[in-house]
Amino acid sequence: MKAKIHVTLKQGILDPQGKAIEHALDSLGFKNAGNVRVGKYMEVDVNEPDCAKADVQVKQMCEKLLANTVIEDYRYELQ
Amino acid sequence: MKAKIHVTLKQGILDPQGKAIEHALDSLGFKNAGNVRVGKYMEVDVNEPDCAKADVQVKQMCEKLLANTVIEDYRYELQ
Amino acid sequence: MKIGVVVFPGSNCDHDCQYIFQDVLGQYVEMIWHKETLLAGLDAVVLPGGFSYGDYLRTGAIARFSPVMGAVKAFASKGGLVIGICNGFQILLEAGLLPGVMLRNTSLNFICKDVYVKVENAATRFTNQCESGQVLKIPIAHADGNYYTDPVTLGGIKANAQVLFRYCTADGKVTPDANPNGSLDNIAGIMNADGNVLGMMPHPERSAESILGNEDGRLIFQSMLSSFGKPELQSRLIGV
Amino acid sequence: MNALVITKALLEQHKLSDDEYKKILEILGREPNWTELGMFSAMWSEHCSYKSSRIHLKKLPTTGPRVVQGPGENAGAVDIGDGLCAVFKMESHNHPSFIEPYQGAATGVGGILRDIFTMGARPIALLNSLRFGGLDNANTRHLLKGVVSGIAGYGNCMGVPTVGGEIVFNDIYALNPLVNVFCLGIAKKDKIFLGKAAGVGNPVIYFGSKTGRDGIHGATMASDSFDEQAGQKRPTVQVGDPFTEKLLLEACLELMAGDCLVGIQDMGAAGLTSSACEMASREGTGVELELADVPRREPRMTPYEIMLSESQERMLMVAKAGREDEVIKICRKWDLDVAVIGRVTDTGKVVLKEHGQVVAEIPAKALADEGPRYDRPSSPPAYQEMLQALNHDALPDVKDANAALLALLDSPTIASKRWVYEQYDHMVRTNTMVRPGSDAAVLRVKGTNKALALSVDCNGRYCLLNPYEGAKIAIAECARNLACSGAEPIGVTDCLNFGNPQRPEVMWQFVLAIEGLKDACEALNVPIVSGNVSLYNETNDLSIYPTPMIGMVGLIEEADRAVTQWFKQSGDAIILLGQTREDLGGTEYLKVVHHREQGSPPLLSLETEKAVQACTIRLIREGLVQSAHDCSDGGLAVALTECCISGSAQRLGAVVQLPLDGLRRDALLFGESQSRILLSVKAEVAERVLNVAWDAGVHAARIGTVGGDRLVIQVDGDQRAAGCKIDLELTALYDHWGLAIPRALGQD
Ligand SMILES: Nc1ncnc2c1ncn2[C@@H]1O[C@H](COP(=O)(O)OP(=O)(O)O)[C@@H](O)[C@H]1O
Ligand SMILES: [Mg+2]
Repeated sequence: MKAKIHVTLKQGILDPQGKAIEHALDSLGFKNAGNVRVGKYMEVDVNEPDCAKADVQVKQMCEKLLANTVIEDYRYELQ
Repeated sequence: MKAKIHVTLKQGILDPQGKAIEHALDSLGFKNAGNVRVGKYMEVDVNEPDCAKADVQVKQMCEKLLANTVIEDYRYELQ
Repeated sequence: MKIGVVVFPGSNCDHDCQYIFQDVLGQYVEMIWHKETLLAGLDAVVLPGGFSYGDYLRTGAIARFSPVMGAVKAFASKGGLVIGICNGFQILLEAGLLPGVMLRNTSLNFICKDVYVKVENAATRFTNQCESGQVLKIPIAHADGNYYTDPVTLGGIKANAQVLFRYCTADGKVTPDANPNGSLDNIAGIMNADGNVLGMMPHPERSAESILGNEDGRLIFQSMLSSFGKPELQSRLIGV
Repeated sequence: MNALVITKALLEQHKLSDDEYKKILEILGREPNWTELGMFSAMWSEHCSYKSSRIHLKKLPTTGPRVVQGPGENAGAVDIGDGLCAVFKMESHNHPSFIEPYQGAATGVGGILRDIFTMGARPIALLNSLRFGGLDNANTRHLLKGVVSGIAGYGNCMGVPTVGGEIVFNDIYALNPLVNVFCLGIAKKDKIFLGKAAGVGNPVIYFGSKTGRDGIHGATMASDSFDEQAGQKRPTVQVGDPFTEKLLLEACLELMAGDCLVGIQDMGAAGLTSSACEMASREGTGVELELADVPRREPRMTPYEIMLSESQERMLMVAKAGREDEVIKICRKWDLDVAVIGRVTDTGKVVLKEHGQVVAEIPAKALADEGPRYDRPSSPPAYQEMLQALNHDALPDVKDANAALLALLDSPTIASKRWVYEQYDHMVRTNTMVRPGSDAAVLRVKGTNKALALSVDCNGRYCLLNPYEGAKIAIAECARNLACSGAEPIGVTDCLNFGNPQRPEVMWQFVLAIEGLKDACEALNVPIVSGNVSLYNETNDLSIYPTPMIGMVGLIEEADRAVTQWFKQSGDAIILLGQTREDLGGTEYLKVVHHREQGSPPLLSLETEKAVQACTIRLIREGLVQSAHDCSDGGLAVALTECCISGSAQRLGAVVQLPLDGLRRDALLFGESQSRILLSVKAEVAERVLNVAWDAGVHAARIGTVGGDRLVIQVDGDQRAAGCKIDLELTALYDHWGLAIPRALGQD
């Protein structure tokens, strides 16, 4: 199975990258663009046919390694 | 409108971050996990009610700034 | 020689480059704010190292849209000498003045240390004071110095002798062990086909004074000066 | 102002005692509202008010002919001649780094940098002192990697080189790591800026990043002990933005180059509250602020949140009236948010308004200076005698010195820290003459012939065993590291990390440590010009070792005379200055080989120390010395090993002959007797060097010769010397010392 994982900054946490990109978009003339937030997107193959088990594993991967749960949220889909 | 943008490395391009995560997952005991690819996920508010226009704009943002099309692919949804 | 050092928001080797050209080599240096759109009366332009725009998104990705980059392109297309060091190299890549991209170092870590590079082509405006095959000790300091390009482009720049520096061992062997960041073919620096734009990851400005224990990097600056017909430098040499 | 019911729970949340609350009532003559309560809570926290430490800190020597600015401002400043001064300070970011190592360490670096450049100094060097648990623990490895990359991430981006530091690994720090960062900048002596709100009517201007809800209560958290619920304190984490800080730095220096600035202070702990009330209090003025004008990142922030936010990369300045436009133009040039948010008044009060309505009103002095002061009870812990008792007869002497040496080199506390400092840009700004890896970092000062030497040091175990002696040794060793590069010490900053001051034994450690710092500084004639106190370093009721971290700055008049610690040339003579005694108490050897942290720390005579250092500096100045290295953790054998293999250019062996002189074998090889320095000198001047030393009253002996690809230490003496010989290949030594840390991290 393939896990598609999104890791994003929690609400209210400063996003310096987003801020810089927003500024750059603005000076490139994209005056309509705003509120840029930058996160990570990861794909992981999980060699586990049992959906429920795979789910548990991916959740653990996120908790332990892929997301920094102090400042980040994560969500994932399994396919 | 909100654009949700995924920027991923093209097939065949080395992904040092993905490799490092794969290695870390392995040493954490996730022996089932493999083929990790790391990309970026961005959300941008586009203040443009016309869907078609917004679409053109987001595409330009990606081409010009958000992705380096030499090594990266991008895709987006507008909501 | 008149040299312009470009200052992007986040540049942090701008003063170092100024110091080398002005205080050590006795040249005329102008600091150029990134919003400048004209580069008049200059012989060479330096894109210094640092973290332009915090290196957010990708290194050099935002800086390449600075107004000054249009002027740098025009300057280069008229044959002006351009040297991009570290972040400057990354900006030149993003701006399309040099081919290829930078990936993250394979270790993922920032690496700051002395490395050895082999001069692969000594017949250029940036290396004419070196011997072909000469080994230079110059420090690197970057997290994204893992040069990559497609095989066709690589073949092209090699065939054209555009690869100026490759990471090597102290005795000049180009080996995987001598490669600090995973760079394709151990590439540490390349120039454009016209031979007037150089990008390199190592920092020659950090190894150009005896008081810092190493003068190898100075050869690159001296090459630039001599390509302007000034091999006899009226330089105020510090610490020699 | 909205009414508020002050409950016991509310006060507890704000860490205010009943007495402290009574004092607030007295000051205000009424009940505080929520915003005011929050402001008192932050300013009267241990972190901001130094309530447990202040009466003791007063004892430290802080004056001297070179002192331009002593404690009390954002940083201290010391005259280095040529119209310049060195501005420096050290800060802790222990608690935040435990919660989120990357961001905690990164924002620690950001904070100390702001302290330096608000004074008008351009930062030119960073150092860091770190304490972690043992590397066999997965969480420690995670903390170490996070902290190191956080320091790298911030400092590298700022273009300020991280040129040195130290790291000690000990289980006592496993749940309470220490992250102390030191920064030094250079300023023109007549262009130092202070945090003063002078000139009634002058505008108060905010610039930098916008204010968000980050780190509210950071100041009170810094004075929190941890328990199992540490996780719940997580929302207070702040994210650093070094790019914005770099812009802030350049904007500040550009503003300061003109003449429109009156006073300036960064918003650190307790954010806008502390900068506003401290600036007013220092000058005896007041300030009136309109909170609606504060640039914000998030909607609907309350006055409480705005005043207590610890969002990073923000500054407050007072400019000359009528010069607002100039200031705004420069800030905009550097893409910073900027707003005039108030005026200086003559009321002595901090008055806050929201859309014209007063939402808080407090006397500035009361907040900034009239916080509680405690003379907390102190008494030695019951176990102190047990700790100090060490029966040497019960310790078997070393039988296989080779094995013991390799074990010491494997100890991550002793092993090379290359894995760490290679991640730091330690060369940017092209001043670094001596990079990390030698006793002290040395930086040339551009535009002069001078150089500055920097070192940070502290042996917490010594301080546990004897807080007074341990603190003395921290000063002596720091100065000794400077002396080994040829530098004369000119100023000290400290970062005093201790446990919970409400425990008498912790206060006892604190008070004695201050005495030790005082005596050592006076003897070595070096003032303390800035510092920081970090208390409540305890987790689950277990306090860390008392760790008074010392940062010291030294001056080298002729930069090109500076030396490094590694051997330079075959055939050079090796000379040992100072004497070796039976000093095994508190040594790394005792811990690594005998698994004990016990005994009395090595004896230190400040007189001897001074003579040894003066002699070393003199020899270096006269150009007689090829290398100099002090003997510290691991003793003579480890110091000799480092002389052989710590140079990056080449490794050089040595053959050494030592007399046993009635000592234990382990004490001779691994004991940590103080005031010892290993020199290598050209063979032809060896005699002269020995004479200079003896004439200065310094014990000196030629103990060997540089050369070969092995380290050989022979011990002559009677039968008892057998088994004491060290004979190892340099490659084997390096394989342990050089790779122990990456190996422990699984990255070799
Ligand atoms: N955290 C660190 N950051 C940068 N450099 C470090 C760090 N820890 C140690 N070093 C460097 O490693 C070398 C050895 O450190 P240490 O063993 O503490 O020296 P000493 O015993 O002389 O004080 C020094 O040059 C020091 O600056
Ligand atoms: Mg030392």
